[in-house]
Amino acid sequence: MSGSNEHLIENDDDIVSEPLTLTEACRIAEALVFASAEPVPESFLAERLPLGSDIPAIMAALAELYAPRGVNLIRTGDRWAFRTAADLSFVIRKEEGEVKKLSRAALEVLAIIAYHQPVTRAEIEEIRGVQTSRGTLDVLMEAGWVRFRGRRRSPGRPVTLGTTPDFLDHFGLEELRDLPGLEELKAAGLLSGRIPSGFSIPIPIGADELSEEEDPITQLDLEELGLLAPSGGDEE
Amino acid sequence: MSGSNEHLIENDDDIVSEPLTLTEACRIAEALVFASAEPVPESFLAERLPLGSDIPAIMAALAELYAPRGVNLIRTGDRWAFRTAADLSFVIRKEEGEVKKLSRAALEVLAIIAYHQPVTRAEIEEIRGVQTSRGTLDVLMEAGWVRFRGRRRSPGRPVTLGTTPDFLDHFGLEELRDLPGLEELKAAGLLSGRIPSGFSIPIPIGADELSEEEDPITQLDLEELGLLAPSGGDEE
Amino acid sequence: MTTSQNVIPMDKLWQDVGIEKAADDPALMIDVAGFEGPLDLLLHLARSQKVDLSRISVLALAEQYLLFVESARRVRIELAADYLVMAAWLAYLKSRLLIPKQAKDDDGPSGEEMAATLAFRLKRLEAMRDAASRLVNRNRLGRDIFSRGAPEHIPHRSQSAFDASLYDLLSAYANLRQRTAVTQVTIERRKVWSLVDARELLTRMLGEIGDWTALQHYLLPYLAPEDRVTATASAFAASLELVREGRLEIRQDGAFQPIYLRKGEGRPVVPSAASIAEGSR
Repeated sequence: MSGSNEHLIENDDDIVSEPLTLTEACRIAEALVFASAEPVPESFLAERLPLGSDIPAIMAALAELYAPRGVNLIRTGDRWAFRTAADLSFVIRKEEGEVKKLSRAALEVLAIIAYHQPVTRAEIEEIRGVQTSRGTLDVLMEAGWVRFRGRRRSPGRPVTLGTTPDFLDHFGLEELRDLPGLEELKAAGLLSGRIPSGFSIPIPIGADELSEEEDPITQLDLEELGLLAPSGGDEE
Repeated sequence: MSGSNEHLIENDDDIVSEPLTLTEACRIAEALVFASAEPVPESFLAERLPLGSDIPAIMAALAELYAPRGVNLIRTGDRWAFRTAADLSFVIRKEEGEVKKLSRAALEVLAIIAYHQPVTRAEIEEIRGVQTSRGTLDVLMEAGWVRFRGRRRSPGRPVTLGTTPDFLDHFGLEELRDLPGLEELKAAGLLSGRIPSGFSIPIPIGADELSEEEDPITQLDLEELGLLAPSGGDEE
Repeated sequence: MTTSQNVIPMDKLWQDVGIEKAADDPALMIDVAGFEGPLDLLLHLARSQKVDLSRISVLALAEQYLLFVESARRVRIELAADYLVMAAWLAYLKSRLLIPKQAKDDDGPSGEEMAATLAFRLKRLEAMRDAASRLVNRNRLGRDIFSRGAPEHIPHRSQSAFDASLYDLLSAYANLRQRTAVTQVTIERRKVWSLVDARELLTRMLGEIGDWTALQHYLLPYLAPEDRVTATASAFAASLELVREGRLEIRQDGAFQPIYLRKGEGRPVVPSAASIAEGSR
């Protein structure tokens, strides 16, 4: 393959003393198309490749190389891009949707639940100073990070919230006590040094045991609270 | 070609009976990894490839195939990613500095965390001989290179720090063992908190005077060393 | 303790520097800002000895450092307490190196051992620095090597359709708590020696001194006269705290005699009934 291809570049100004082989030119074009966020016009490739490179020949060689592979080099107009081979599009399950970022509010509520558990909804609102929308908790439940722990033995028997094992798993924690404390948050620059002297950060109470002030939550409780649809009907 | 692929999509039980060729498995793995900007965990590939696929063999075959190309398949931790070849840096290099510039202190702290992990903040400060200024760890965590790992089982249970998978990815390391010079440093005892036995230094002189090879340090020397700025008075 | 009469408060001095002082003084500036603490400065000085760190003359190094601190003091530059403590430690080290070797009846490390510790720490710091520069010069993602510019999907490990890192979580929490905390904090003018500072510095210094030492003796000469009182007070208060935790032992032979300190056995004096009895052994 070498003989005919070696003279792809007639470098006028001798920048490249050794002419690029087709293989080298292909490598460059390949990397450029790969790294680009947009399909790459041939004119752009011409700019980056040595003067006189035969772009169509290079791209044709590359496209041929990729044709049987799981990823193909395709051309739309005069632009080039890599795309998953059409017959494999099923592996890229589109329906999964994108991973959603948690909203600021959800992050705050999650953090409060993690540090202050067992914690009731009213307590969360007290700490945040704003009302928490129903949707925020729903999102955290849906993510599988937050669960109902039990009911507080206090007037109204409010439901207490806590984190799940999946929470620990997702955030790479072995146990809840691995959450950094006040000094460590300060040292990491997350809390400023200018905090009032009474300021404290609680040590979360392990998720498994209920605290003394908690009763276990029952199926009935959940139904009563409207958190579970009454059993009986077949759900889809 | 299409005939053999049709079964992929259908019921799982069929796949097992008709094992995929290595080539087909390669195509799928290739498509999955190529389609992603983030490194893809092996566990994810295992989910998507037919049961019983020999993932290490598949990835090894692919990596070999791509090794000479402009885009390489690389491993980082237990994840795989396609990346442009390092030797093509000069063509693709982007103008806008996308890489975060680290302060000298932050860089030093990052190296200490990488080489000594799991390491506590107190240990970092012991090594550097100075308190870590606020914001240093913050920057490293925000960049996604450093994380809280857990707690040391020692009095006070201090939080330990370590690097993240993204750290490996960013610095092009397959695993922590590939940290430059790690083995030598370990062998020299420089990664431990204790002075290695046998590490001693001669005490050359027993007197207050300098040895013959030394000159007393002068004001001029200090200026030369950059410890003293020469006077001039131009500064405000 | 001598009290010099002609002491001008630090503040005033600083203000004056720019105006009239510039004329008569050579107005030297010490650029401590370029250094990451005393160990960094020592490493810099050590490099100027142009020898391998394991063959370095610790004594000469100590001399250079002390000289540096002296020059700083001469031009009335306020050095961070870290630098002063290192100076005190080096002065102590120097005295240990210079006195004739005693019979091996004291339990502290010898001057030689202390010197070796210092050389080790310098070497370790230098090694980390080299490692850092090797690391940063690797082919880095986003600078030298690049990922797919137009990704077609994001693989996610498991069920969770949501993404958040521990850092996101912690910073959200810290921000929230900070925001809602009652912030009517009056910021105190920073003293040179807070209790926390003193504690930190004492711990660091005593880590390497096993013997009874009158730290004040080594430390005070490096402090500006007007700082001596606060330094003494803070260091004393901090040392009491450390004694309670078992990290320090303290001795005074009589009223107004020097206070000697040494590293404790490490057994905290737990304020429980059982250990109170045992604590006074």
